[in-house]
Amino acid sequence: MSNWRQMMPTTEAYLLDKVLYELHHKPDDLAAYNEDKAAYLARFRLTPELAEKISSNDVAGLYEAGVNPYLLRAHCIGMRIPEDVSLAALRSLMKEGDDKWLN
Amino acid sequence: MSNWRQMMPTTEAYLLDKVLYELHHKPDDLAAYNEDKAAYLARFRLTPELAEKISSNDVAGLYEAGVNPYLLRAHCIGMRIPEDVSLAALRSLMKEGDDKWLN
Amino acid sequence: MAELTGIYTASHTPVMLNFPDRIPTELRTEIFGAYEAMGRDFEAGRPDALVVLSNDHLHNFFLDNFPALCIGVGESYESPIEHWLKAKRRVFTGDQAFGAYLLQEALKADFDPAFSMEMVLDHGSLTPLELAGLDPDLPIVPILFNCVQPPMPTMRRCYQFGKFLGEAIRRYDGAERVAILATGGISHDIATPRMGMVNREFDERLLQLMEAGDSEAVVAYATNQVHTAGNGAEEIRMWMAAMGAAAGLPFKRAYYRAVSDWYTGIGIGHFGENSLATVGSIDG
Amino acid sequence: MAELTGIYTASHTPVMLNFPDRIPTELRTEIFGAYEAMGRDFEAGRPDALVVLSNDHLHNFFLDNFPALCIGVGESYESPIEHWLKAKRRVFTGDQAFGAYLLQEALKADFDPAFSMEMVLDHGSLTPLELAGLDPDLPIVPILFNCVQPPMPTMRRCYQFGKFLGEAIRRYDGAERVAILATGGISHDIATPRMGMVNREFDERLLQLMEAGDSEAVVAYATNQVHTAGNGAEEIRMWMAAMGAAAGLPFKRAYYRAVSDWYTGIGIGHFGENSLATVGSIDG
Ligand SMILES: [Fe+3]
Ligand SMILES: [Fe+3]
Repeated sequence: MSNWRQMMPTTEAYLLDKVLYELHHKPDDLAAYNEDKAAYLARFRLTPELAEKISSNDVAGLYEAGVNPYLLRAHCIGMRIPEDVSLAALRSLMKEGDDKWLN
Repeated sequence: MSNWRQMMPTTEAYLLDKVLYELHHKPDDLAAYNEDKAAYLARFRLTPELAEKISSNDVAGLYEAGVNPYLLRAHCIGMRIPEDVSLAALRSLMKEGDDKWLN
Repeated sequence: MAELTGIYTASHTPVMLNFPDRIPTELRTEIFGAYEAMGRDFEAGRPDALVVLSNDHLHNFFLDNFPALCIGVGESYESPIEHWLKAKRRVFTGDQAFGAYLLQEALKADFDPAFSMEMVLDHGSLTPLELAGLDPDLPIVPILFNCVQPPMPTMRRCYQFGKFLGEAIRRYDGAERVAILATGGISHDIATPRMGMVNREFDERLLQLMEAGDSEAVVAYATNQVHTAGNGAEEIRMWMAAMGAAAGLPFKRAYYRAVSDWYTGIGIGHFGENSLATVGSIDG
Repeated sequence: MAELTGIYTASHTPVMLNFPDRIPTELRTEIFGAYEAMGRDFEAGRPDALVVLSNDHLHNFFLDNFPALCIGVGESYESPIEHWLKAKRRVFTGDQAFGAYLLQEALKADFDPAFSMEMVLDHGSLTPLELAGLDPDLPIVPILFNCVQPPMPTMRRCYQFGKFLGEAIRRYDGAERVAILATGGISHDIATPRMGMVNREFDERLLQLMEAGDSEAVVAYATNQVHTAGNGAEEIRMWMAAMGAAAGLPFKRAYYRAVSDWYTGIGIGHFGENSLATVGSIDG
């Protein structure tokens, strides 16, 4: 497999990235998000499908949409998604051959 | 004369630049500044002397402190300092020889 | 393989829009006419895409992360960013695929540009496009050079980047006809004791050297004399890049006036075989 | 004329600080011991200044202005920036004059780095410095490479930048003794289906090639094989830069283990004639 889903981010990935970035870097955003996810996400130009990927902690879906992996990882930690949950979601996307150097 | 006061900004110039930048780019900052300049400037790590240069619209003093000229210019326009006032302040710093190509 | 339909150089200043009445009506009409003439010439080439070489004036970029070069890869670009600029809001269409191509090629060619998927363009890009009356839906790739905060890329480096850019554009398969607009300069000072003075001798010599076609001499002159022409003259970095992209095409000035009350030596020029009529003169 | 007292390469990961208990105590003690050994070797060289080659993990930089290279010229650097990182807050002293020198020389040498006068360093810089137990008052110049968001500078370009950097440091008059710490890699995946797997064959081959001293072969291997080692392995760009700065000094690995529960192939190495004792082994 490639190290990257996209060698140049799509606008869709950019918009998701922007939410994940601001959520964990602007001072009041994480609290606002935790208080009312829908209201927070409405600040951004996201389709309902994209907003749903974030609000439902759809780690696999965010990965497939091309979200930057460091933003996704920081979001998983920052939202306290259990490690085994986020790992399992990612692992579910493994294709044959991707695991050849699994150890 | 050189085109620039500083070929590498000092930290002092950086701190002034940061105020002028945020004032004209963050959504609520200009209104907050106009309402209470001292309170707004207290958000930044400025010495009283540096804060005074900003709050008193000391265009010449800001230039001499090494503020970025584009930030200074935008601040003059954004604060509606009359053109002849800001030009006169800058012109007061002219040294002999600087005006050799005045037209 | 894209054809370069035209490579234009033109000054920009917010004063044109903010304080139009500081100069006589006749002069203003002449200047705006020169930009419109550039726009008509530009459109005669029927470009599918436009690469705008300009600079950010500390709006998108601040000293906490100031790029020497930045290539735009946005889907669209709002403009202007200046709350104090008297211009109506526009949204430029971005050519994201073309920007991505130029970015990836630049990295392969040993340039180190930053990239941006979201910028709000300032008067530097907006003014000449607006005054030239260009189709707002023409897809653009903005490329921004640091000309506003030392330390900055050298004039030579900007020329080299332009050479790369011209070659990469000509190799590009995604567009048939591409134009370049390089904007900035010529002599002017922003917020210095010299503000309002124009070094017309510098401007005249620069234009003469460019017309003479000796790129090395132009780069040397720009490097060694820019400090006599004001901090705004540092923006001739984009003219150096245009000259690099032109790869030997002849340069012809279309317009020049030293306009003290607009604080700027206003120059318009063009690289190519076809012609923009020259209007204005050095003793304007 | 500054002397390079040591050029170190070391992995970093937030997991070391956030989830230390995911690995057995004995292994953790061994790993932390290897970082401490690096720190002691480092301090034996008595450097006056430290150049940290690392990468930002989308904290200071976002896709609206992402630099390929960024040189720090701040007076100080707070750390960490991650609200979720389990590390105590520190303030690193910046060597502003040294940073400005490297920035200005880089621009003259036809590199196009961004610069930053204010950054809050993330775990990439913090973790190895913390674990090595380095004097927090040692003045640093952080230089950040884009390894986290394509498109990125090539491995070869990072090597070339390192060559420039080594030469510029050796020419520098403002410090007597300078160390370099390059941090990142080796094999790991962040937030991909492969996360938690380590390609130890990649790591072993990379370390072997580096020890064999053929820089061209290392750059070619890194370029062609990095996709087999995970997106976190893209961080070996800093190892390429360290190799460039070393200018032929021999490389020796000091530590290596593939630590799946910390998601990372953890390697520590050193360029130079003097020696870090090798601990750990490839089949750890
Ligand atoms: Fe300008
Ligand atoms: Fe990392």
